Amino acid sequence: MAKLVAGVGCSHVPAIGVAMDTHITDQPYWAPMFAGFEKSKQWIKEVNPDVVFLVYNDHCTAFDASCIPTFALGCAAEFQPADEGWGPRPVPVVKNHQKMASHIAQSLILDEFDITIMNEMEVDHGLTVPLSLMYGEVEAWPALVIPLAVNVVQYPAPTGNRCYNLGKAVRRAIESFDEDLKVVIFGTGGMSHQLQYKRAGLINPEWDKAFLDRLTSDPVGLAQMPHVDYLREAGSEGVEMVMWHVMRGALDDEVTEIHRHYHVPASNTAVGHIILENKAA
Amino acid sequence: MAKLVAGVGCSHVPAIGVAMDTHITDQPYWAPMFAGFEKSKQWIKEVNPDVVFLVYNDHCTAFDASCIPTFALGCAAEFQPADEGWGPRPVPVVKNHQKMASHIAQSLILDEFDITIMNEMEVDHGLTVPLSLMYGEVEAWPALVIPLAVNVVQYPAPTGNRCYNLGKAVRRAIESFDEDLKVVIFGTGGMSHQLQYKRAGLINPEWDKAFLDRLTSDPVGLAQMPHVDYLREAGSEGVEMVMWHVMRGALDDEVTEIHRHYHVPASNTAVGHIILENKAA
Amino acid sequence: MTDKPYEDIPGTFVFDADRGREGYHLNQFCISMRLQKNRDAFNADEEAYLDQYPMTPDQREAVLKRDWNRMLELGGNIYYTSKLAANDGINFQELAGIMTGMGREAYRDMMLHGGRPIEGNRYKKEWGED
Amino acid sequence: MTDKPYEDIPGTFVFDADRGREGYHLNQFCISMRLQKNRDAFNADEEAYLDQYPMTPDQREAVLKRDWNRMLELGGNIYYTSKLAANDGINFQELAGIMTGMGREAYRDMMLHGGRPIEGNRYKKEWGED
Ligand SMILES: [Fe+3]
Ligand SMILES: [Fe+3]
Repeated sequence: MAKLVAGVGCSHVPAIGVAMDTHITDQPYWAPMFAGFEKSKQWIKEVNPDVVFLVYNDHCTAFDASCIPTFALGCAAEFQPADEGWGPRPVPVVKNHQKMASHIAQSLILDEFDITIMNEMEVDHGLTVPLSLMYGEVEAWPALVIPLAVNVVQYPAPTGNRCYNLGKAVRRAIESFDEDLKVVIFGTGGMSHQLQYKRAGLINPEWDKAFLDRLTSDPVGLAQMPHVDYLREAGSEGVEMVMWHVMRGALDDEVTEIHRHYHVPASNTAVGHIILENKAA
Repeated sequence: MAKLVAGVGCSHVPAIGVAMDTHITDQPYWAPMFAGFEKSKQWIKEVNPDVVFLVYNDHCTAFDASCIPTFALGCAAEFQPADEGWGPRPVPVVKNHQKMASHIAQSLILDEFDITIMNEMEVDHGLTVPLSLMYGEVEAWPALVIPLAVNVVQYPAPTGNRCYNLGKAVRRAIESFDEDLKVVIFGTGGMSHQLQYKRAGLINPEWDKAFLDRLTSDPVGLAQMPHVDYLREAGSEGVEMVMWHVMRGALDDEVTEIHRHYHVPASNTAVGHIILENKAA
Repeated sequence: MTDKPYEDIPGTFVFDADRGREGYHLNQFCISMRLQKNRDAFNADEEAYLDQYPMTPDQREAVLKRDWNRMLELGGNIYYTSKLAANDGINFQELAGIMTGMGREAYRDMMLHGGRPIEGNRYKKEWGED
Repeated sequence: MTDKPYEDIPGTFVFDADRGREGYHLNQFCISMRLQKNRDAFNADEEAYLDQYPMTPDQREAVLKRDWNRMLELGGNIYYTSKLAANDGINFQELAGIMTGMGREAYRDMMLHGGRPIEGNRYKKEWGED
């Protein structure tokens, strides 16, 4: 049977992708940000998951305003990196484990999560930047990737509690799939950032650190936080953090924090990163 | 505040639309089928709802295989009748109560239903045939219509239980909308029918009648029926009946059956129809 | 593995994700028939139009021969294939007449007499299938 | 009525359904900029390209003048407007420099020094707005 062994929380700032793609990661502005992922790259090389279940949000790229799914599960054979206005990122195509994705889709719907199945989808920086941060520059992604796109652009995003429970359902779905596969789940987005209007540039490191702390120690309580707290305290785009609850919900109640990194700034954003392992793993 | 007063269950066979649009409803084949809707047309004229919340399924018309939402709520200003391969039906454009639809969308998502918001959508016979049956031939639909499209084409549809609970959440959403509006909810599709392959033409009147009986008397128990029972007993397309649970869930626990009609055949299908009123209404 | 409690129903394809994957391009071709401009292009040159859809040779042949059951066996779904049928002037009831092998009149007559009964039609074993 | 607990946050538009309705065609125009062929057409003749999108005169003027804050005030969302900005060679950080009125250098400098603090930036009343 497939086994979910660990979770990764990770920002997905587009400028990080640009820095990697234009080879300026050793500039003073970027070096400390990337330094915090050295251990992560080692870690994922050692864990070497067969499949990454990657929770992210589309930034009005694959989905325009005509159709806004709350949870969209990628079931296509592969996903091309999208042109977000400045040309597609020069990164490998993302390949799915299509049978596992279908299995998860069926399991989630029967578990009463009302997902949208996507049989064609391009993927934007929200998905490719975390892969780049964890795997570096590669010819092909070392893992198959099952994408779950969450609406966090049009209010309301799903609640933290719903995301947390979705994580539990994703775990059940993965671990009822009858192939011996090692799976790691990514929750992406955040941390505090506001990209728009007169309050742009908001950063709240105390809030971010408390979020990272409680992710390990008090995930159920943390998932009860109302949207307005994210919007007010972590910036209008900080509400992306709800996606980390899916990752956390998929893990054991008790987890070990393997690694943490926090850096300000990357463009407009506080970069946050955490690796959590199931104790049993 | 808006008030939900009644529910209508109704088949949505495309041939019924064709019969109305080609003016052959008084032919012997069709006359008994349409006769059962005479009382319904009177009833809805008297109730005269401001808004119809219409639960239906798209039949691979607005949604192709690339994107399959479990629940898609129509939030556009209006919905054009779609060309399903034989030209669009010559019926009025369907107008939305757009602010109410947005309110319902927000309320449902915060209530942890993972709906997809549709800001552009054409509507097929699944939506227009029940309107035609209830309102007859009209210059403009007498009510605004909020459409909810449910996936019942690709297995698995949402469970009956999920649909029933969605109905309860729709009721809460409607009745927290701050305009004095009278709302009727339609659940459509069914009854027993199989359109495909060697078992096409299956009709199970005992099952259909039991379903209609339990809809009034035992809605919670009825909603627990697994998909395979619909597929086996009511035909592969009979699984559309899960949509009636949304309608029933939105009503009071105790309802009065105002009218019922059952007729075989319309094309490949058993036509079923029921009108249920909240006792308090 | 993925639970499929419906596989013992006779004469029926339940359109699940496995079938959806298999029939994807066939179904996407069929749904394109819902627009007049596509119907016109297909009717003018079927082979050229089908070149846009990377279906398998078997699927393509089933389309060209209008082998309606074969399309379902190869992952088609009735709501898609019915759009190709509509292009050919075949409605849902006529299509069922073809798929059941009964022919239009006998099928219509069966429906007028209450349809196919559920007795004997619940399980494959009742049809002498496994 | 629909609950909006976020309306007291200063300098911020929360993109809810009401804003989405207002900005629909503006945002659909902006997302069209993610494809090169559309960027080419827009850059060749902005007025003609915009005729395809039935936005309000104010929205159209905001686009033509690249009044980034006005676009947001009129229902735009940053993930859409950033695609128009990308077409103009403006990235997210430069756009924030413009929207805050700080200018590129001062904004970049603020970010390098830890960003805009949360203290004093939680409530409209802290900004002297009600
Ligand atoms: Fe993001
Ligand atoms: Fe139907």
